[in-house]
Amino acid sequence: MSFLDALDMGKYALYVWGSFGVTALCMIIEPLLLRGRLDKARRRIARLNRMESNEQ
Amino acid sequence: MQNRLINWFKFSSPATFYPLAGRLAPIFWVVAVTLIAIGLYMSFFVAPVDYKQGDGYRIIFVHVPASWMSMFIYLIMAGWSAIGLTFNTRLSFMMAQALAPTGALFAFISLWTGSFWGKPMWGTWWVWDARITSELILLFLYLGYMALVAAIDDRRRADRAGAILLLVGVVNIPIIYFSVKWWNTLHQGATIRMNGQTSMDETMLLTMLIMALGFWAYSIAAAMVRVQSIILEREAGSTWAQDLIGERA
Amino acid sequence: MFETLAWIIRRDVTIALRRRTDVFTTLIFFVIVISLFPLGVGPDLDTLRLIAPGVVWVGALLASMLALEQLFLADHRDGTLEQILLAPQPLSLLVIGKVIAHWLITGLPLVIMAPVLGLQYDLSGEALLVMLWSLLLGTPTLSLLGAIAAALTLGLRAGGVLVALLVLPLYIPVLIFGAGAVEATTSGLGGGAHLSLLGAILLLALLGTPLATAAALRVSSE
Amino acid sequence: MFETLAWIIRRDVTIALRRRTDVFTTLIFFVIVISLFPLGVGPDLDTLRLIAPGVVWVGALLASMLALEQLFLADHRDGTLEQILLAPQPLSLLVIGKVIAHWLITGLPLVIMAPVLGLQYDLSGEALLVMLWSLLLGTPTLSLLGAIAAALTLGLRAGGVLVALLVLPLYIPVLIFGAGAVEATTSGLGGGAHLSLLGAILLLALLGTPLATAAALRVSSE
Amino acid sequence: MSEIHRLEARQVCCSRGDRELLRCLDVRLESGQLMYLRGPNGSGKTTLLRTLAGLLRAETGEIRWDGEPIQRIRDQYHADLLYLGHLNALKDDLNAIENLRMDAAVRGSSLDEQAAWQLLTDIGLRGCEDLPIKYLSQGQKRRVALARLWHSDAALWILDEPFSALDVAAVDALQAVIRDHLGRGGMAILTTHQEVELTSGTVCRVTLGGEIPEVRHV
Amino acid sequence: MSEIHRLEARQVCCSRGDRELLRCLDVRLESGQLMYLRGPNGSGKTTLLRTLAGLLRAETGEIRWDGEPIQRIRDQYHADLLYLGHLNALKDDLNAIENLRMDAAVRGSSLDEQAAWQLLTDIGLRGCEDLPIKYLSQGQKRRVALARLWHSDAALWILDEPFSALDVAAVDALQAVIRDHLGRGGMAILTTHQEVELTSGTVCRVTLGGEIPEVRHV
Ligand code: HEM
Ligand SMILES: Nc1ncnc2c1ncn2[C@@H]1O[C@H](COP(=O)(O)OP(=O)(O)OP(=O)(O)O)[C@@H](O)[C@H]1O
Ligand SMILES: Nc1ncnc2c1ncn2[C@@H]1O[C@H](COP(=O)(O)OP(=O)(O)OP(=O)(O)O)[C@@H](O)[C@H]1O
Ligand SMILES: [Mg+2]
Ligand SMILES: [Mg+2]
Repeated sequence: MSFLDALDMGKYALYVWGSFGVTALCMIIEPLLLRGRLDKARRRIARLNRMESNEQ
Repeated sequence: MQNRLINWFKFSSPATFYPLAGRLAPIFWVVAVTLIAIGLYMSFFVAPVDYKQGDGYRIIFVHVPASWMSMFIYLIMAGWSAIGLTFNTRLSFMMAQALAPTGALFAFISLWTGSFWGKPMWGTWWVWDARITSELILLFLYLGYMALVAAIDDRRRADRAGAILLLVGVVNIPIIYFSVKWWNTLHQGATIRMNGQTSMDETMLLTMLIMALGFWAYSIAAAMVRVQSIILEREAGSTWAQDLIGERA
Repeated sequence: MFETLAWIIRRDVTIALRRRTDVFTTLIFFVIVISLFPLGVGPDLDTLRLIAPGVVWVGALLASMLALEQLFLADHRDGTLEQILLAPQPLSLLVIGKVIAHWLITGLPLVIMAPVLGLQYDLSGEALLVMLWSLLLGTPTLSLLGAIAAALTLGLRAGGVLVALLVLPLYIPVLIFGAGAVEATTSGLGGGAHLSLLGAILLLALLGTPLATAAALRVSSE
Repeated sequence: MFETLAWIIRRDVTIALRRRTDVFTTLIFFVIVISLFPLGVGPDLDTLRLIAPGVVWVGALLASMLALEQLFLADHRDGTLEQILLAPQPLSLLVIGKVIAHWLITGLPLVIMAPVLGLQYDLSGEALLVMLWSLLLGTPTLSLLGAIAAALTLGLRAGGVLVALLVLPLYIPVLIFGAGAVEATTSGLGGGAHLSLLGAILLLALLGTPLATAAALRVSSE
Repeated sequence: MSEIHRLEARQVCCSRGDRELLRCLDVRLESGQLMYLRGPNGSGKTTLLRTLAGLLRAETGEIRWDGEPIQRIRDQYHADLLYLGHLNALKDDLNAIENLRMDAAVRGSSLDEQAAWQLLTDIGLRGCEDLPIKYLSQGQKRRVALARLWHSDAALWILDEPFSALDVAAVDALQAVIRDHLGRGGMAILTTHQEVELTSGTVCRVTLGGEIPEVRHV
Repeated sequence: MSEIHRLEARQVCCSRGDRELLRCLDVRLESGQLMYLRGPNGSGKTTLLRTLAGLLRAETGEIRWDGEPIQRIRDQYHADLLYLGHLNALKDDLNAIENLRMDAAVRGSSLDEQAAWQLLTDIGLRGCEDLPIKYLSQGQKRRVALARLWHSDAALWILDEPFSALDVAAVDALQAVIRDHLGRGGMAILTTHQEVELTSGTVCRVTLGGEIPEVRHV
C-alpha cells in the first residue's frame, strides 16, 4: 500500500477528511488561543508593574 | 501524615501551583503530540480497511476518543467542584474552569465527526438517537456552565455558582442518558443504530486506545496552560504575580 | 416551622393575585404558543395529532421557564431576599415555600387548561386524561429544577435568557417522559410506566433541589 | 442627528458586548428550543421535515420575544430612560436607534444560525436559503413591533409575560408569511411572493412603529 | 448662559391617585435664583419636580418657560433643562467615563474622553474610572450622576435630593458648583432634608405639606 | 433582652474585586453599646456591615457572636440580628400593614393586624396604610422599613444609612428608638453621612478610609 493509496479514502474522502480536518483544526487552534491568552495575561501584569514603578 | 496534608494544601494555593503547571504543561504537550502522531499513523497506514464500511470507518479513531473525553472531562470538573465546595480551595474551581472549554471542544468534535460519519452510513447528517442526543445535551451543559461563569463578574460567586451547576448537572446526566435511551426505543423503527461493531479488530482497538491517551494528554496540557492564564488574570494585583512577571520582563 | 411555610406561600400568592395579570399571562402565553403551532405547521389534522403531545409539553416547559425569572428576582431587587437569607429558619424550607407558591401561580392553571387545548389537536379522551396527569406530576418538577437556575442567575443582566440555557438540559428528561406518556397512550401502549417515572423524578427533585437552591441563593447574594 | 443615532446604537451594542452572554444566550435559547422539539415529537425524520419551517419560525419568534423585555426595562430601572425622554432630540429617532441595536444583538445571530439548525431537520439547500431570507426580512419586523409592546408594559411587574401576550397577535402575520415562504419552497411553489410580502411589512413597520413606541414610552413613564 | 430665562408655574395642582397633593401653586423663578422646596415626607416634592420637568402632566394649571407652555416647546425646554431624580440614570455595566460620554451624546452634545477624565477628577473619583458602575458604592454612584452638573450648560437645574448618600466633602463640592451656576445666571430647584449652607442663603423657599403651598422669598 | 451579648470581629479583611477595602479590623461590641461607622464614600462601610451580618464572606478573619463563629451558629445569630440595608425590603404591591406582617412571619415571629396598625401610627404613617408601597414617597417607604425596629426584639441592630430620605421629625423619632434599644441592653451598628445627635454621644467610633481602620471609644 503506497502512501497516496492510504490517503485516498475513495468515496469517503469528504467525510473522513472533513472529520479529521476539523478535529485537527480545533486541536491546533485551541493551543494557539491558549498561548495568546497567557501572553495577554502576562503583558497585563507587566503593564501593571510598569505603572506602579512609574508612580514611585 | 500531618506533613503530607500540609503539602497538599501548599499545592492547592495558586501561587505554588502556577510554576508547577508551567513545568507540567510542556511534558504533556510532548506526550500528546507523540501519541497522536502514532495514533494517526496507525489509523491510516496500519489499521485495515473495514469490509462493510470501507475507509469511512476510520472516523472512529477520532470520534470515539473525543466522545470519551467529553464525558470524562465533565466528571472530572464535577469532582473538582465538589472538592472546591467542601475544602474551599480556589484552585479547584480554577481547574474546573480550565477544563470546561476543552471538554466542550471534544463534545463538539464528537458531534461533528459523528455527523460526518452518519452522512455516508445512514444517509443523513443527523438522527435523534439516544447517544447522539445525550451528547448534544452534554454540549449544552458545557455551554451553560461556561455562560454562567462568564456572566458573573465576581470571581468568588462565579466559582461557587458554577460548581453548584456542575454538581446538579452530573446528577442529571445518568437520568438524561436513560431517559433518552428509553424514549428512543419506544418508537424506534427506521433509524439505524450503531451496533455492528462488536467484533472489533485488535489493531483498531489499540489505535483507538492510543488516540484516546493522546487526547487525554492533550486535555491535561491544555488545562495546565489555561489554568495558568486564569491564575494570572485573577492574581494580577498580588505581589507574587508581579514579582514573577517582573523577573522575566 | 410549617407556619412559616404557609406564610411564605400565602405571601407570594397574595402578591400574584394582587396583580391578576401574573396568573393569567403565563397561562395565556401557554395558550398562544400552542395555538401558534397550527399556524406555522399547517392545518392537517393527522400531522397535528402526531405532534400534539410534543407541542403541549414544549409549550408547558417554555411557559414555566419564562415565569421562572420572576421567582427570586423581585425579592432580590427590593431587598426582601436579604431578609429571607437572614431569617432564623432553614433556608431550604423558605425555598420550598416559594417554589410551591410559584407552581400554584404558574403551573397549576396551565395543567388545568391543557386538556382544553388538547382538543384543538383532536386528541382522544384517554390521551387527554394522561396528559393531565403527566403535567400534574411533571410541572412541579420543572419549578423545582428551575429554581436552581433562577437562583444561580440572580441579578445577572442576561438573567432571563441565561436561565433558559441552564434549565433546558435539566428539563429534558421531564419533557421526554411527559410527552412520552401521552404518545404511549395514543399508540395504545399505555402511559403508566412513564407516569410512575415522572413521579419518581418529582420525589427526587423534591428531596434534592431545595438544598441546591438554598446554596445557590447564598452564593448569588454575596 | 444621525450622530445621535449612531451613539445610541453604539451604546447599546457596547453594553451587550461587555457581557458577551447577552448575544450568545438569545442565540442559544433559539438553538435549544429548536433542538427540543424532536425530543417532544419523536425522532422520525419525515415528521420533522414537515414541521421544520413552523418550528424554526416559532423558535425565532419566541427568542426575539424573550429578548424584548430587556429593550427598555434596564433603561427604565436605572433612570436613563428619563434622561432619554428629556433629551432635546425627537424621541422616535432614539427609539429607532435602540431597536436597531436590539436587532443587531438578538436578531442577527439567530438569522445566521438558523440554516445550521435546519440541517437537523433534514431540509434541502434551497429551503434553507429561503429560510435565511425570510428570517432576515422578518426578524427586524419582530423587533420593531415588539418595541411597542415593550414600551407599553414598561415597569409592570408581570412585564415579561405581558409582553408576550401583547406581542404575539402582532407577530402572527410575520409568522404565517415567514413559515409559509419556506413551506412553499419545499413544496415546489417558490417562496418569492411570501418574501416580498415580508419586505412590505418590514417597510410599513419601519415607518409606523417608532412613533407609536415613542408615544407609548411617554405614557408609561408618567 | 448670558440669556435671561424665566420659569413660571401658574395655578398648578397635582394629585396622585385620589389624593390631592398640591393645591394652586403659583411660583416664578428667574435667572440667578435658587428655589428650595421643603416639606415632610410624602408632601409632594418629587411629584412637583417631575411635573416642572415635564415628566408628569399637571392636573390643572400651566408651566411656562420664557412665557411659553412647556408642552408646546418641549425640545427647546429640554435643551435648557437638566433633571436629576432619585435614580442615578447610570448604566450598571458601563464605567463612569463611558456613562458620562453616552449621556452627553443622548442630550445631543458631546464630551471627549479627556474632558470626561477631567470631570471625574473634579468629582473625586480618580481611580474608579474603569470600574463598571455597579461596583461603586452608593455615594460614588451619586457622584458620577452629579458629575453631569460640572459640564452642563443647561440654564435650569432640577435636583431631587442631590445630597443624599454623599459624604461631607462631596456635599461641599456640590454646593460650590450650584452656587457657581447661579452666579453665572443659571437657576436651580432643589429639595433636601439635610440643612446645608446653600439653602440658608438667598432663596425662594417653597414649603409643601400645609393646606396650600407657602412661597417665601428670603 | 436581659442577656448579655458580645460581637467580635477578629482580623477581618474584606476585599472587592482586586481592591482591598479593609485591612485587619479588630473590634468588639457589647450589650448597650453603639458602634458608629464612618468614612468617605466608597470606603467600605456597606461591605463591612454586610460582612458582619453574614451576607458576605470575609476574605480572612472571623466574626464571632458570643464567642462562636457566626457561620457555625447561623440560625441562632440571625434570630438575634436585625439588618436594614440601602434597600427597604418591602414588596411594592403589598400595603404597609401586609408588608410588616409578612416580614415578621419570615422571621418566624408573628404580628397581628392590630399591632401593625399601631406601629404605623407610631411611625407617622396613619392614612397611608392601605396604599401599596409603590405609591409612597421615598421617605415614607423608608419609614415603613424602619417600622420593624419598633417591634423588634433582636439584640443586634445593623443599620446602613438609616436616616437617608427621612425628614426631621422622622430622624428624631428614629434616634429615640435606637437610644431606647441601647438603654434596654441592645446593641446597634450604624453608618450615616448626616451628623446626628445620637452619634456624638458615647459610642465606639470606627473610621474607615485610611490605611488601617481606626477604632476609638468615645
Ligand atoms: C452526531 C452523531 C454522533 C454522535 C453525537 C455520537 C456520539 C457518540 C458517543 C457519545 C459515543 C461514546 C459512547 C459510549 O462509549 O458509551 C460514541 C461511540 C461510538 N460511536 Fe458515535 N456518535 C455519532 C455518530 C456515529 C456514527 C454515524 C457512527 C457509525 C456508524 C458511530 C459509531 C460509534 C462507535 C462505533 C462508537 C464506539 C462504541 C463503543 O465504544 O461501544 N457514531 N458515539
Ligand atoms: N395612587 C395614589 N393614591 C394615593 N396617594 C398616592 C398615590 N400615589 C402617590 N400617592 C401619594 O403621593 C405622595 C407622593 O409624594 P412625593 O413622592 O412627591 O413626596 P416627596 O415630598 O418627594 O416625599 P419624600 O421627602 O419622602 O421624597 C405620597 O404621599 C403618596 O402617598
Ligand atoms: N469588583 C470590584 N473591583 C474593584 N473595586 C470594587 C469592586 N466592587 C466594589 N468595589 C469598591 O468597593 C467599594 C464599595 O464600598 P461600599 O459600598 O462598602 O462603600 P460605602 O462605604 O458603603 O460607601 P457609601 O458611603 O458611598 O455608601 C467601592 O469603593 C467600590 O469602588
Ligand atoms: Mg421625594
Ligand atoms: Mg454604603
